[in-house]
Amino acid sequence: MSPLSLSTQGLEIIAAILAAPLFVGWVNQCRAWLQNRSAPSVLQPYRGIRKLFHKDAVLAERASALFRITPYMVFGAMVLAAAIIPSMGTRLPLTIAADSIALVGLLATARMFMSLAAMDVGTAFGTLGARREMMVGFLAEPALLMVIFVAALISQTTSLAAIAEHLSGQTLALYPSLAFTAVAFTLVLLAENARIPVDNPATHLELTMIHEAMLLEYSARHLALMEWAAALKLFNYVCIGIALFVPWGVATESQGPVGLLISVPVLGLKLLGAGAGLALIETVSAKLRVFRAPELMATAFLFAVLGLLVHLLLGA
Amino acid sequence: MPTTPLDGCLLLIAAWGVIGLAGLVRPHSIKIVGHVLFPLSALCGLALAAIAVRGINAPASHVVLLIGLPDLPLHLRCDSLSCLFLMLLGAATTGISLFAGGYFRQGHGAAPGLLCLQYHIFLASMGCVLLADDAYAFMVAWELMALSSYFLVTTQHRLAEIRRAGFLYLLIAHLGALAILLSFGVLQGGSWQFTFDSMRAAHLSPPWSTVAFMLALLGFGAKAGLVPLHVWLPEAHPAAPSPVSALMSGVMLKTAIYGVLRVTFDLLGTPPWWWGLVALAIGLASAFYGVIFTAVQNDMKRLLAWSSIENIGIIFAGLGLAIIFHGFGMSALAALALIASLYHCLNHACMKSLLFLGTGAVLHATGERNLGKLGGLIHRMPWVAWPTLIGALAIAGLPPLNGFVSEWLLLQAFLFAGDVPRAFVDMLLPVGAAIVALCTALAGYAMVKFYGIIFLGQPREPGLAQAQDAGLLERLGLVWLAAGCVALGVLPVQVISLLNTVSRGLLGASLADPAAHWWLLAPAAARGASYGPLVFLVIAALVIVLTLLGVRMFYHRRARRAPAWDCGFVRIDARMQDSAEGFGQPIRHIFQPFFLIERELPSAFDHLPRYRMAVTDRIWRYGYEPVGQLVRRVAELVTVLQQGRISTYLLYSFVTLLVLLALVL
Amino acid sequence: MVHIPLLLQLVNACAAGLLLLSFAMLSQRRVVTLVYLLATQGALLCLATFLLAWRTNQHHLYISAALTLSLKVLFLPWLLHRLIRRLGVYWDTEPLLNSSVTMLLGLLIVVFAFGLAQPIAALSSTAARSTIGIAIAVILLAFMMMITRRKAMSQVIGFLSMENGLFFGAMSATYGMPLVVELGVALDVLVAMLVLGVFFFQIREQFDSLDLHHLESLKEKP
Amino acid sequence: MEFLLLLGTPVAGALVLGWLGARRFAPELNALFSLVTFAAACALTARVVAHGKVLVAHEQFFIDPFNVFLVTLTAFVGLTTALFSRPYMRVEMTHGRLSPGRLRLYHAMYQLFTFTMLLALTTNNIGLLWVAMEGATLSTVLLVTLYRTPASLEAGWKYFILCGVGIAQALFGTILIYFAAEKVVGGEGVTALLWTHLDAVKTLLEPRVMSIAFVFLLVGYGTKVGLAPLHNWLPDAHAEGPTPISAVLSGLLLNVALYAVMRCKVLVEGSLGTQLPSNMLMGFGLVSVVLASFFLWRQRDIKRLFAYSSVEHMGIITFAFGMGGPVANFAALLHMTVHSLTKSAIFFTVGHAAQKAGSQLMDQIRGLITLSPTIGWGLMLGSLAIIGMPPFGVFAAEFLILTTAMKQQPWATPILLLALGVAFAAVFGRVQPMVFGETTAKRLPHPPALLPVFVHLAIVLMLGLYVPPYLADWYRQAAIMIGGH
Repeated sequence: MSPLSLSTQGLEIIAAILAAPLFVGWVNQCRAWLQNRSAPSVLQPYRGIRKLFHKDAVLAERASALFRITPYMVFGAMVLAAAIIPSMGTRLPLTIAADSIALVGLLATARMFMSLAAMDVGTAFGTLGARREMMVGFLAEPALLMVIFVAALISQTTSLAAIAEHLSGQTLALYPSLAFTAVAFTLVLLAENARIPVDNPATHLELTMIHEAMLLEYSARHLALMEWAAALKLFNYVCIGIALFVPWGVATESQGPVGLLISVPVLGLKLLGAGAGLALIETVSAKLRVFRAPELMATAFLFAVLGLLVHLLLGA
Repeated sequence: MPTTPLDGCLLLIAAWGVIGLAGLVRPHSIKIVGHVLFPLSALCGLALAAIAVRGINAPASHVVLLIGLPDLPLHLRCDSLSCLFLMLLGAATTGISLFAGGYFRQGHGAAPGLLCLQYHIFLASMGCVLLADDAYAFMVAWELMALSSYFLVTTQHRLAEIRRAGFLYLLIAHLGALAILLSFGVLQGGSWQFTFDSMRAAHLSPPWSTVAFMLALLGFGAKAGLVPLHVWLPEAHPAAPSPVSALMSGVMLKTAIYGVLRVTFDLLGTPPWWWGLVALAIGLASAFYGVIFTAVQNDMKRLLAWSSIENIGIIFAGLGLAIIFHGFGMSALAALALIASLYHCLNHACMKSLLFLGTGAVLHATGERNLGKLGGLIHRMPWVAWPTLIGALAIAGLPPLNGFVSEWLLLQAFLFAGDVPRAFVDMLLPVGAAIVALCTALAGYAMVKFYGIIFLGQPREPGLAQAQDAGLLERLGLVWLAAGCVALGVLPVQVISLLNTVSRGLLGASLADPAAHWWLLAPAAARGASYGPLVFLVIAALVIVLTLLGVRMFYHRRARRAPAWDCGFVRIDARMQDSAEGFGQPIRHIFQPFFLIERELPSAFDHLPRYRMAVTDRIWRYGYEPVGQLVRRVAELVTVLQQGRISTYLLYSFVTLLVLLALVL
Repeated sequence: MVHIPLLLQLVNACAAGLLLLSFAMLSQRRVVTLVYLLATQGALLCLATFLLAWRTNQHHLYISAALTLSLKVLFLPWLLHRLIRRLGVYWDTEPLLNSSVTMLLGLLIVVFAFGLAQPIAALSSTAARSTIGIAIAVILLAFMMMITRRKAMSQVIGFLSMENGLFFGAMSATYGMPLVVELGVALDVLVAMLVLGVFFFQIREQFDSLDLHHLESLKEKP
Repeated sequence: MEFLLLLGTPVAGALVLGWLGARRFAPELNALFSLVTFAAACALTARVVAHGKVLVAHEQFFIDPFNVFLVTLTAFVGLTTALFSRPYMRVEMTHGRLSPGRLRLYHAMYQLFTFTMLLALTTNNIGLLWVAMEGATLSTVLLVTLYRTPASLEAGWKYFILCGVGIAQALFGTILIYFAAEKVVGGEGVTALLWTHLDAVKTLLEPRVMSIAFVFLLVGYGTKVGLAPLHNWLPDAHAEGPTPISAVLSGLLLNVALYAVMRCKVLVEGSLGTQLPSNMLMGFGLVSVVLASFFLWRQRDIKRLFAYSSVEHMGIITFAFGMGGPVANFAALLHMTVHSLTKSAIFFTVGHAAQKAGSQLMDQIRGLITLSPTIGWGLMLGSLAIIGMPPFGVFAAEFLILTTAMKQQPWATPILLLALGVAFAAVFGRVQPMVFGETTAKRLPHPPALLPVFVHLAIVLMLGLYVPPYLADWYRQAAIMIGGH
């Protein structure tokens, strides 16, 4: 464990925690621009979180301990996820502890805890949200796994860092299989982060809401952690996407500290692009009925498996 | 002092028998049976597990008993494979017996002493199945196992549906046993020796060995509850008292796995790869079929029973994979797959027993099995709720618990099957991986439903407010198994070093350097991928604690209680929560074609409107009922032969006589 | 054409008579007549036994001839006759198969029986070799008669004529069985008849008729 | 000496009991005579264990490994049945189904029946064998009709006619054997019927005659064994007669008849040197198993049910004998033993169960286990034993038979599997609700005798796990003697 790798690891975690709300802000701003609204400040998410932290927490009478620990669980899971996604450098001490399959498992854990917490108080909306979240999740999770498998097969390992290193290492090669999986991944990303067309983070409309319905009973610091975790989740997904599909510029250990220095601005640029793209998708697409969501996820799943087969057929 | 592990195991199994008989001394005294005998048997279980762990690395030992058939005294043998499953048996039994000690408070229909006897015969027969080294000993132990568990299943024999379940169970078990018996008949290959040694020595022609394998798969599959032979399982497991359900799901199903392993790798020697394909296909089918039915059940014990079908399916998938790789001589991958499925055996034993015991405690406290009448129990019975939560998370395959480890290994095995010589096989395998992933995710769905509806939310019945938490013995049992789940989850390297010995014994191959460090799992077969649950756990805990401290330090920890907000609804009552049916609805919707759904919707004018919905198994309707019909028809036809007229009977004799005479003429 | 000694010709004649009588019984519906036919059959059997005994002067054949006379010619017919009068069963109802068809089948059976008897006759050293076929035929015909009749009484008579066939077979093939066996067999037949007598009265007092269609209630309900 | 005791006691018993009539102590006397018979049998067995084969009375009687255990078994089951019938018949009398006169008949005939069976087993003379078999029929006919109900009369009549006709065929078969043997053995007739002599010269006997003889013998004795389609008397006779008689019919008479068949089969196969007799046996066996298993499915009357189960098991045993070879024959002999023990035990419990419920209809027998656990468990364990659940002996036999079939006659195993499955479902599906569930049974005026039941089951259990060495040796020697394959 070189000091470099340690510093990379630390940098990644800090950056993720701090930059996640910023990225959300950026996406919202792009969206506002695209919709000809006057945009809120990029820092708006920070303000929201700060405000929430200062409020007094109000807990439902029937809330159990599970309800109270969940925000910390989810937040912790997201931070840990951020720690094992090679967003800047691939020499991460923690990646040996958890490969991509474990990463998917980690995200699943977070989802499960959120759903359970949502059911804990026993309100109509809570259970509704939990049900819908799991409904989307049980198709999104294997899809994500399949997406990662394609990359894993290409680079012959399931360790995310190794995948990123391998992909970034070789000169630009066309992977039709990766094209398939990129589509699948985008769909999963939208669904998992409660984005249009699956969900709309901006409203509390009972017919449509999934993610928000689970947070209804949360307030103050708990809600703040949840929001922050959500932002981290989005950030993580985007970083996974970057690591799988546009890994170039990530710092491998051959490059030493310089690579790290380069990789930070590169990552920033990628994120800006990704945010804009996300906003664009959300603007041009319309919200689906909830029962269409599984079909969307099934499509994603199919695309991922197709990608896998294509890879096995063409060897590319 | 026992010298070989085998002696130790025999001693403990005999001890179980004695404990069982001791139950008959004072059959009605709960004190003796519950508070003395069952804890004793738990101790035996613990000792058995300990001895078996020692035995895994010890050389195989034989013993020949004096009883048995004239030319076939009972042979017993204890090698690493049987030791592994004995360890499973012992460890699971420790928790279950402890729990049972508290559970059989009022004898369920039967005298507790009698239950104690049947329970311990059940345990002992399972032990003997694992030790048997000749066909006769195996069959006797096997059928004894079925029989004793049948009596346990029909403890409350006054209920007609429980009698029906028991009957179905014993019938299918017996048919399966006959198939196994025939398989042995093939295996002994003309040498009238029924010892396993002679079967190892016998060289069968490929078609015959295939027949033997298929018969064995049929027989053991019927016991393991593979689709389409699974129909008895969701009936019988819920019918039994919960500790027995735990034993059946957690341990008895594994004996079937043991049988398949024994026959396939040990007795038949080198299986051709396509057997593996068969096993893989059946396994995946069972896993998928099982999990979608798990998600739509409304009875908590049925739900768990279906989930057992799913897990057995996954285990068989791993087995099939191992056979395929073995057939192609890819020994490292074969070992990986085999170890994955063995690992899942251990995991499933832990978590499924845990969950069944949890439902048992709930059943005891509330008298309810129907999810629709439960809820909010986490407040009343925390000692049940928290261990059960661990079990639920584990069975959903979430890190860093044990369910995830086996899933991880299995997916690794699937993923790197790329260089299988047969093109279409390595096309199929990734699809298999996809199905496994899907099943795990669906299991997560089912577990959220299971746990959320039983323990979270508002109590759906007023009676639940008086629910009592589990007693001391029951708590011990639950905690023991929960600890097992965690331990298996965070210390995979140590477990796998045991499993390696087994796989070396079976395949002659093992994982090269499964561990980089004692805390890091990095099998070479899984190219450079690694998984360190301990680190994982520590870091996660660290982050969580830091967050907690940070929030407390920088901000305040003020919190007050208020009625739930729920978007400002004025009055929220329990009926506004999702019912079990409601929670299962998306699955019913998405996997419509697999279910046989009959709905009864109220019309607008009913003065007491009623909604009823039943999801049943297509396989039962279209696979089993026709067979029953057929038998009934044939039986009716046959009765025509006997219409009471003596002339007709004389005619039969006359014709028989003439025909035979013509034959010899 | 080999010359057959007179005695044997007589024996063969008896055999032919037996066969004829079986056919007669097969077609006869009057129960009393059946008894007479049975008695006649017994008489012929006795005569044949006697002739063989005389020719081969084996003494135990005389004894079995005497047995036959006392049992099959005198006692049993008398017993049956008494039963018939006591129970008042004079006519058998219409048999299950009409007589012409029965006759036809009977003929076929006789052919079959002769075919069957060929190998046996071939290596029989006894004087009455050719008669085994007839013995088998008589047995099978009696069997048929039992099948086609509806009255308990006529079934019993069929049974007895089957016994006659057996005796004739034993006698013509092997000059009879050893004496021990002969006695045992005779005893059994006697006891059987007594049991039957008891039976008849029991059946009678239960159903006040000897019609077999009363005895068709025990069956598998479809 | 033992012979005299063995065969004399029952005859004496018949005379004494017939003469004394229905005294209060008649049942005990009956049991006593059976006890003496059993003692004699034991003495005989001891002698065989000591000195091996026995031939007495100018070779008219003999004991060899094939019949020694059958003799003991017959005497033993005769004893236990006598013990069981003591309270059973008393209950019947209190229920007013029997008059003292009938009881006298019952006791006398019971002893006579025992005698005929022992005679059939021990005689060396196949002519006497026939006489004894016929005697067995005659002595039981009046017992079947003991209740004088229309049904019992009908059953008795069918039993009498079918078995009578059958046995007549057997006589003709015997005549043919004698005819074939006479030329070879020659001598003054008598020896030409002695089985030991025939066995010595069996290879010289004329094949054609012997094969025809075998057909007659098979049809004849097969009727008494209850091989389908000759079995039709069996369910009626079992269902309508008093239960002790059903027990001995199923437990003993069928065995004895099969014993007769096998004795003849040995001779015939010896002379033919072909598979013909074996194939015939296998055919009969399979047909019986399959038909019986489907008949089982339709039963309403508990005694009919177990009667058909006897047909099924006789089918299995016959099939095993047909397969031949040391293993299959061994299994068949073991199966004969355990089947007769188990089946008689079952009939004991069934008798008391029917008395408790006041009906033989299974729909009206419910929840035995709640009122009297002993009867309930007896019936449950007995049925489990009879449908081949280990560790009972029936399973041991079926284990050997099925594994052998899998190697020697693979084509037959699917049929056997089907039949066994159907039989299992049929029997167990009927027994379970009778034993479990809510009870409808009543108390009995006299305490039931369940000792025999559990003694039998204990022996069957033991035979499943441990066969005494000398018994095993008898089985082995008998198996080799029967030969085949």
